[in-house]
Amino acid sequence: MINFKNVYKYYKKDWVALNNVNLSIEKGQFNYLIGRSGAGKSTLMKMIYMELFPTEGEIEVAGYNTKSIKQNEIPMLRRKIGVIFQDFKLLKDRNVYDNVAFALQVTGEKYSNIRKKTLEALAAVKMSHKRNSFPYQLSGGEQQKVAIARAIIKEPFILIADEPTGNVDPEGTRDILELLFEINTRGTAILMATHDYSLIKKSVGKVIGLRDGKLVNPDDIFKMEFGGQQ
Amino acid sequence: MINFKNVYKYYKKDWVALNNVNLSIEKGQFNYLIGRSGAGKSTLMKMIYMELFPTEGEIEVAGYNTKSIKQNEIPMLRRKIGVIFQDFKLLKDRNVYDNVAFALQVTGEKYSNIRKKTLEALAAVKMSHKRNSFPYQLSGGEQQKVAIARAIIKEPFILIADEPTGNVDPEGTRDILELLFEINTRGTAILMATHDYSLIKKSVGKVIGLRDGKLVNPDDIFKMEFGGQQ
Amino acid sequence: MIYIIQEAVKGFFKNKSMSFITIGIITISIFIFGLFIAGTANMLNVIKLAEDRIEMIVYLKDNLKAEEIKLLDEQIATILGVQQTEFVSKEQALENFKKEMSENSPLLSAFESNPLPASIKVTVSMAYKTPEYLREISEKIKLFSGVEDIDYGSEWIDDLDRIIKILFFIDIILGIIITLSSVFVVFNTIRLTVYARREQIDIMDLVGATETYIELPYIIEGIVHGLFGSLISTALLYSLFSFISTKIPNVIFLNSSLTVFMVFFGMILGFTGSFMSVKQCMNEIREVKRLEPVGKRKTLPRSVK
Amino acid sequence: MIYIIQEAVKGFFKNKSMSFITIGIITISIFIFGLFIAGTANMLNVIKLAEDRIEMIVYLKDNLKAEEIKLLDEQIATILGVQQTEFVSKEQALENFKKEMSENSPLLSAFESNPLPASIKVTVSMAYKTPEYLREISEKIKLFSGVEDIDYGSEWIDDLDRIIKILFFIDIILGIIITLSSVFVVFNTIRLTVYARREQIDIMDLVGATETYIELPYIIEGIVHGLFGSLISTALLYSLFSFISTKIPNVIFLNSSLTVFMVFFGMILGFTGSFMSVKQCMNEIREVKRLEPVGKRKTLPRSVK
Ligand SMILES: Nc1ncnc2c1ncn2[C@@H]1O[C@H](COP(=O)(O)OP(=O)(O)OP(=O)(O)O)[C@@H](O)[C@H]1O
Ligand SMILES: Nc1ncnc2c1ncn2[C@@H]1O[C@H](COP(=O)(O)OP(=O)(O)OP(=O)(O)O)[C@@H](O)[C@H]1O
Ligand SMILES: [Mg+2]
Ligand SMILES: [Mg+2]
Repeated sequence: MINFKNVYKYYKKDWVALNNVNLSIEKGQFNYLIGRSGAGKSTLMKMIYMELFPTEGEIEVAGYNTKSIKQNEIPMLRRKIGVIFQDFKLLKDRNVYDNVAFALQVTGEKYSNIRKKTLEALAAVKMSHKRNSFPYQLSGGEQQKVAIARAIIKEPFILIADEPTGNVDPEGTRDILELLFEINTRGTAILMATHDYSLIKKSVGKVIGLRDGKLVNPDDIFKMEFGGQQ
Repeated sequence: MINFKNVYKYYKKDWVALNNVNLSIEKGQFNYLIGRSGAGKSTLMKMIYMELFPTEGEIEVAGYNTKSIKQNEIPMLRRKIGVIFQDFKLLKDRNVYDNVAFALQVTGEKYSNIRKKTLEALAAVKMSHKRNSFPYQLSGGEQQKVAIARAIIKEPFILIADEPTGNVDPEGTRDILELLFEINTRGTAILMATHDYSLIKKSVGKVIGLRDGKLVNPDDIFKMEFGGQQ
Repeated sequence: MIYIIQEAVKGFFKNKSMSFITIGIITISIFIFGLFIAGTANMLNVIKLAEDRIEMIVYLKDNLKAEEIKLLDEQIATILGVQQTEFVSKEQALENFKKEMSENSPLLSAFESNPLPASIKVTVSMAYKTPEYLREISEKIKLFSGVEDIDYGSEWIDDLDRIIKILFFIDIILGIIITLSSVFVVFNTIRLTVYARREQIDIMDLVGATETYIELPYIIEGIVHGLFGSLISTALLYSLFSFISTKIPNVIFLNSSLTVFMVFFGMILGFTGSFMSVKQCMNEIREVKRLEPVGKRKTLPRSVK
Repeated sequence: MIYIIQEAVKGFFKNKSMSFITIGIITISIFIFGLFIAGTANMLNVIKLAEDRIEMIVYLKDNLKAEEIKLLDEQIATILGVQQTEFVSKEQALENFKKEMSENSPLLSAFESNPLPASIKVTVSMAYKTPEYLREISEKIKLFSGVEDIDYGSEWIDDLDRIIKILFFIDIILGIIITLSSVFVVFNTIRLTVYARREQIDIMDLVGATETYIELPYIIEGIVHGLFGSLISTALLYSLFSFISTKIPNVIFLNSSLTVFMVFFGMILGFTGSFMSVKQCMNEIREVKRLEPVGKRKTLPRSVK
């Protein structure tokens, strides 16, 4: 469903962010993406929803290929992908409800459906009581939860979660993980970048390891970089 | 040195973010601040560097009182406080070096000193190689490290760290914590909000617990909300 | 579609101060533009009034017979550019002269006999009131027998013609300056307001909104701002001119088609400005990220960290 | 202090497109303002030329003796507002008349004797060339013996006076409109560019920069933009006027003090605009956060979550 073929990504012509990445993600799979800061996790994820394109190699996502996709097909692709951005990317001039509903409005969904689904998604992340607040009126963790609600509302075929629990307390983290598992059981593939290795050990799923832009055996990362908990 | 006396903070007139907080932080103390998302941790911290003022009660910081401080004294206060913001707050139009140096420039430090200290601070967070990058060219974790460098460069009497390790990998987290301990041994008080309770267990320091804006016994939080690890 | 309109309406009220600034600046631009148009219209009016006064007097030889005069009159009337002719007899000429000199001229008493000749007043049609045509016509008339002399204020005509040319020249330069200025100011104001919401545009793009969905609210907003701006400026112009016309007679205001044109001009400005700004903004956002645009990627030499 | 200047210089180059827009809009505003000033100067010049032509002719009774004329001349010269007098004899008058009528006047041949009276040409000083003063002066002169009649083109003077008044009226209205427009457009453009960097201002504030440190770079930037804008527009105006003066004689350009004033006006605009914008921006940021400003806090009724 998602296929990376010999993907290289250079920033500024000489900084290799991804170095010969070959990868495939299947339908309904749960994937963890781990690696140190700057390893290239976010870069890899941005390529899936085609915010970035490979410098070399190609990526196939849901039938679209980075070499052949046209500008006007990109929104169609993005509608099928749910993304929890590392920096949330909430619309500052809309309240929580509108931020979440927005993801459905762009797809041309019916008004009544939008309302129902939005309230459901907000309830799922326990943010219903803040639905009229604006992003600047929320705590860091609350903003992250809204970003999650916006990503899951579309019922995407893949959910890309870039450190979705970085600003959330342990109990919240558990809730979010349970939510992701539930979504996963409904058939949505998940790719989640995280630094919280304890989460990974407590669940099933494939682990993808990145170091300096190269794919590596995740156990190497667990061992070398967090030996204590392994 | 820092004293909260019966502090209340209301947002929008009816949302109690802090509820009768009495608190004191002594010189050179290491303090953890824990609590769920939305408990009021960031709110409490913002009051120390006087971005926010209490609705009721008063706070004393380094001799300045929230009831009597004048607008032009606030920058003086802030220069003595190092802050690692939860959302980093890097200046988007400056590169990493300038972002860090900025904190010293505003104090009117000598040019040669600024250069030396900035490079030292960047080395301390292992970001020297990225000193010419702009914030948008950095990964989440790298941005956080730059924010840390900017906060420690001033040699503040208190360092306020709002989840300084939220976007950093475990090894990076260890490095940062070691850095904070080192700064602490040099006499800087530290107030660090975190969701990573395993860090707390591995070190010494006072723990302040917040729930729904009220001070609570931190053990309650460990027990009730993260029973698994306690 | 409903959402897009909703967005536009919300955008309008959400960014109140930006809307206010944009409308204000469009108002000013269109207002000055309108002042210029109205000024030009009034200038043309004054020129027309001045040109209306141009007439040619053909002085006749003394003692011409009625038939001869009639023949001459007919001959003159056939010349290209002559609109109308009118015979003025000796007696009438004296009377007119006396009327003009009425009050305080010691000249009047000096006349013993009537020294004034009979004449034919020739009205030249508008298009022929240039110094060249007037000279041509007068030369043709001179050839007819019975013509003593012709007076069409040749020096004065030259002066008038020069003034008109200067006015047109200044007017065109002013017009170019004002039009370009309006366009520049309005476009860039809109650009600044759109770029201030650059991040929002980026996020919408990332969440899967189509270009149309992202751009249309901005474009509608731009058109509405343009419409409001031009309506307000038309209203202002109207009150200004009503006020001025109480002080100065003969002031003409824009006619309705010019007013419609101005409103249209405002909307076009708002439309083009917002359309170009939001397109450009989106392209810039994408380019910064991609460095290489879609479909135009080249292989870079590899280098390693 | 070094840092502040550094900041300003960097800011100038960092936000190239914003600097470009700001300078462009200041240029346009000052340019139009300058056009207006230059236009006013030229208008005043034309009015002066017209008023220069105003003169008063005192026709004398026939058969006055030389001494009587001399006395009269002296008496007239003492009147307030009279600048100069010049005697024109009967013969000279006829000659002048013949010269004027030279070509094509059948009137000339009608004179049998010299019907023209001797006269004294009175030059009135500039400040007294209003219809009221002229009437007053002429009435005083009429009282002297030996004066037959006085001609100072009273109807024409009234016309001229009305035209001058109208021109002044329009000029003042235009001046107000243009000045206000310039100020509005420039201020708001600067405001938009400052607000676009609102977040940066907030961060600086939080990191402990003093207000001066935050504001000064913006203010310096504003002044520099104003300076550049006004210099460019002065250069443009200068070339425009050199061009125009090749086509139209007698066009005067701004004198150097007006040019200095324009440059100054641009800098003041840039300064005030950026100063107010950045102050306002900081206050807004703080107010949004505090809801209650420092020192003005009131006790709210408690309510619980
Ligand atoms: N736009 C850019 N221009 C230049 N370099 C960039 C850009 N974006 C990212 N980089 C660099 O590429 C590397 C990979 O970045 P990426 O964001 O993928 O890291 P990451 O694995 O997500 O890290 P983190 O866990 O800290 O979020 C980093 O070293 C970063 O500095
Ligand atoms: N400007 C604001 N206006 C209204 N409500 C606010 C505002 N800022 C914060 N709040 C609310 O106050 C509460 C406390 O916020 P705060 O940012 O202090 O939480 P926190 O403890 O830092 O949470 P996190 O761990 O998620 O960062 C939250 O419920 C938040 O929604
Ligand atoms: Mg990342
Ligand atoms: Mg917080």
